[in-house]
Amino acid sequence: MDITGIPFFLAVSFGGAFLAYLLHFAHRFLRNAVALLTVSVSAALLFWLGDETFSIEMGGFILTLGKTPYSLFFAGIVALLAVPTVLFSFTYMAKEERPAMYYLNLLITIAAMYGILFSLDLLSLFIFWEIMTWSSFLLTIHKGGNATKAGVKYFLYSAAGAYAILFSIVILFNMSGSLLIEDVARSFVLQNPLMQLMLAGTLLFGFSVKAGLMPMHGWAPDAYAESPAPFTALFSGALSKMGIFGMGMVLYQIFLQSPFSLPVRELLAWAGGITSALATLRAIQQTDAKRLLAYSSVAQLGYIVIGLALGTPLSMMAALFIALLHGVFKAMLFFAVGAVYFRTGLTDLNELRGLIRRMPVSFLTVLMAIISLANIPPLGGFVGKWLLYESLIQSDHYFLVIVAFFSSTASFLYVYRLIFSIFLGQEEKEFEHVKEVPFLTMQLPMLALAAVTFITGIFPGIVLAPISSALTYLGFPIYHDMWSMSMLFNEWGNRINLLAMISVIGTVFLTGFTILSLYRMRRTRYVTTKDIHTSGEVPTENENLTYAINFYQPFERAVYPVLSKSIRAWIDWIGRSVSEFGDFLRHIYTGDGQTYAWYVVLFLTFMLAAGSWLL
Amino acid sequence: MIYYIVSIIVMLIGLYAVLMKKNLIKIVVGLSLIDSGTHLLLVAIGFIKGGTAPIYSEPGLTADAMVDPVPQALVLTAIVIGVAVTAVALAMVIRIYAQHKTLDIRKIRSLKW
Amino acid sequence: MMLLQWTLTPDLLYQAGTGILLFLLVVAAIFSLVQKDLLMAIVGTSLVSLILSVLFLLLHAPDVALTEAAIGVALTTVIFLIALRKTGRYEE
Amino acid sequence: MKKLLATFLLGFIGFYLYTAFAGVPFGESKMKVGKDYLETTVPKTGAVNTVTSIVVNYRGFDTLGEVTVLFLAATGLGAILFGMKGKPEDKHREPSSILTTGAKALFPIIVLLGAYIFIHGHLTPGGGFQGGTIIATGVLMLILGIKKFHANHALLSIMESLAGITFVVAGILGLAFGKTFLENILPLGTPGQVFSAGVIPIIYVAVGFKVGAELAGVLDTMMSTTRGEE
Repeated sequence: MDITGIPFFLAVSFGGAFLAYLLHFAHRFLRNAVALLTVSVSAALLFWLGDETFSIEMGGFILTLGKTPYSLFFAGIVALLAVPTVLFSFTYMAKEERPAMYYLNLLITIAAMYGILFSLDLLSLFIFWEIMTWSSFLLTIHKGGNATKAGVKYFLYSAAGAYAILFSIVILFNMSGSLLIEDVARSFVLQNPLMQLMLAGTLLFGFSVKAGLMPMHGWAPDAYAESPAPFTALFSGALSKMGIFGMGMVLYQIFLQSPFSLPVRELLAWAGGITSALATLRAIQQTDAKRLLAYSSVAQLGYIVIGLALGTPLSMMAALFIALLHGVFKAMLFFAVGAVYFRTGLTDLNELRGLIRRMPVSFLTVLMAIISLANIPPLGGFVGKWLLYESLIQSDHYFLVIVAFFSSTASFLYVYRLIFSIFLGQEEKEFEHVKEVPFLTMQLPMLALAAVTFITGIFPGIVLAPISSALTYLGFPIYHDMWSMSMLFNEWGNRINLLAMISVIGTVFLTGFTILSLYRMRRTRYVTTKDIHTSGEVPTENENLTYAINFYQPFERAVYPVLSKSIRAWIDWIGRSVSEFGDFLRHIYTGDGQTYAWYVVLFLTFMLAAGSWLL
Repeated sequence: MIYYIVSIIVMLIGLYAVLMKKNLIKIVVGLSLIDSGTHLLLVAIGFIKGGTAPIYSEPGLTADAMVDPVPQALVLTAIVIGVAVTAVALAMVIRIYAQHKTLDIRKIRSLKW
Repeated sequence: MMLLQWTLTPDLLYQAGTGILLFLLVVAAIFSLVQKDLLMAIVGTSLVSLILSVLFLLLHAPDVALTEAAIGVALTTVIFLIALRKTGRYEE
Repeated sequence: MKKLLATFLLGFIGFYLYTAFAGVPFGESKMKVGKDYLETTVPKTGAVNTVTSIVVNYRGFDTLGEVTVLFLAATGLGAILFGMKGKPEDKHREPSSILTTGAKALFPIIVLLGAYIFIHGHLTPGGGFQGGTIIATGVLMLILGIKKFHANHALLSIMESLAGITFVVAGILGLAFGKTFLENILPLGTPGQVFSAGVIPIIYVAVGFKVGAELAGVLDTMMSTTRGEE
């Protein structure tokens, strides 16, 4: 087998999964080594992947595999997150049950994501899509209990999306007689516009379920909150990007020529904007760290969808950049929260506090990640968000700018809540014995990803170059001097310009802040409880004096009227109605077997009567 | 023609037992009556006046002088399936009796939910 | 007076025999339907099968007749009787 | 009230069934595919009995499905009655010596009759199903006549599996010889002889064993069930 070929690549990815599963029964260390080796080797193989396409005939269908610059960029995201995820799992999962199944499913999920990306035809894409859904479902329910419920929810949403995709694939195949995306795109243009609209609608629906776009986001908070932390990083960071990948493919490879393309994209951009705004508000309300991050994920994916749907070169660039960066910093956050959970067993923001001295590296990771998330220079998040704003303004979407800016600013609130509740405040006595997580398996992935946010912030060109080639593949006019489109960046983004200036300022600021805080920390005077008097009472030892409960109560009170009318209520209403209807229907199940015979006979009579009347 | 009528009557008698009888064994009896009626109906449809059995048992027989073999083959298998179904149904009846100590279908309501 | 003119041809015998068998078939079916003693009801179904077997023979279907005789008359009846013995004999 | 409704409904259904079948003339030839079967059974399959050739050859695949249904029924019956096995003394009365002796004496003859019927399935009326059932009734007689008799379920299941495998292998051989599943690969022989009709007797013997074993198993399972009063 050709070592640079995609079949070899996929064989390594899938084979490694099964090998790791089998080796689990030999020795734990062997399993870990193979798992890490699999993801690292497949990540390395990405660089040497050849350009040839491969066809396999299966049951009368031809499955075609091949790489495109567009898919290669997403494969890069997957590879970038897969290695830290597997590394982080080693210690984290040591405590959990059924580790063999965990690694099998994790590696299969990763391999299936590569499979989706390297499918050149719709059928193999669907097959890998389903493999990914199944394995990620199994990972979601890994913990059992509540996780099962969340997993079933995830699976139901995914199944709805998958059926929508399958439905359109069948029709597209019927139309074009070929499953290749190129051929499909060619014959798609010839169809009647309404048909095009319907097909694009079902496809976009199917893919946006995975991306957690509102109103299809219902599964996301539960599934993210309940799945094991290392996997959640991959889940939110890379797996949801498969939805973005699919949507981009549909919008710009298949649907672009349709007369309905523009309105649909406009609508999608609005859906993204609404998603980001509402999910941000939701995130502020959360008291569970993982749920907070889950809503934050939904919000960030909303931004990506805005950029993706606008369809200007700059906005696409922004979307793909945020797609990468969101993966990185959300993985960092989930890792850090996972690390806290690993040491304390808690994710509840009301119970955690004052861990900064106990877990400084996790604190640093969270700090870096939220700086990136809140789009403060010099870290990577800033670049993407700036590009997005600029593209929005350039394409005269002022209202969307306001929405995006609002949710971006509001995201400060939840990230502050996250870092404050977990790390700041008075240290609790019960956390006295909490130690920082082990360096190699848990700190290293977090720090490596933190470095990535830093590097991409200073040298965005590293990421923008593959994005440019991906966009060129999708047919966007990327000129050599397209950076002049942006006020901020010039060509390739790494010349001396405003960015560098900002970077320098940011670095200086950060350094100064660090030095200052270190200095301050040394000078910190530890206040004994005797020093503080509340209503003349001397508080006893161990009394908690900082509260992170009801953190944003006034704010929540203000936004509650908006949120109470959210789409969630509608979905709940539909669920309730269905269950009530089912409750009503069960009256026909009398339990007396003879009644069923009566039903059959009555139906038969009815059919005969109707038949004779009709004929 | 009388064959048709009689077989339909037998089927209806069986159906009546299924609908109205409260004893489980009686219901199974009704099912087997429906079976019998159907078998007779099918074979009667394949009958041809003046035809012989579709077996070339002696020389000189031609295809024109034979009854239709297809319904017979169908009924042959249907009878065997019928006994299997009856056996399974009666096994269930035995099981239900062990569980509920009654064969009255009105008193067996564990399917109610 | 028409009745007297009928002669007992083999065809008429065949017709009459068929008619009697079909009548008995219905009677046996009704018997097994109304009989409260389940043993009698099962004997009724056995009778139905037996008559059916003869009718199949008359319809030139010896294969089916043989199957019905072996399965319908013997086996089904026996299975019913076993089931009866494992449960209750009378329909309450 | 319910009786009236049932009578009315049944009358309605009966009326429609009758009107439906009134259009089918009784006693006249309405053969379509049957004609072809009748004409080609001797030259094509070598079987004299057309019904057998249809069951085993023309529609052999259906028969394979059907013996699968039988197998499932036997298994399902075992599953339903699982754990209800009674004690051997469940047989209330000692069978009379006449019955015991008669059963012992007749059993070989009954088995021989059954075997005769399924071996001559392609020549005379009867075949695997009938022969198998007759063998099963022979076993039933043993169960009734001999007090401590219990069918050897392991043997029965081996017999049954072997028969099933024979059937499938006979089918696959057809495929292996480049023809279709269950197609005849053996020489047809002279019609009317026992060793004729190619693969039909083999399959019918297999079906006979299978049906016999399954029905005997069913009978034995049902017989050895308790009365349900624990």
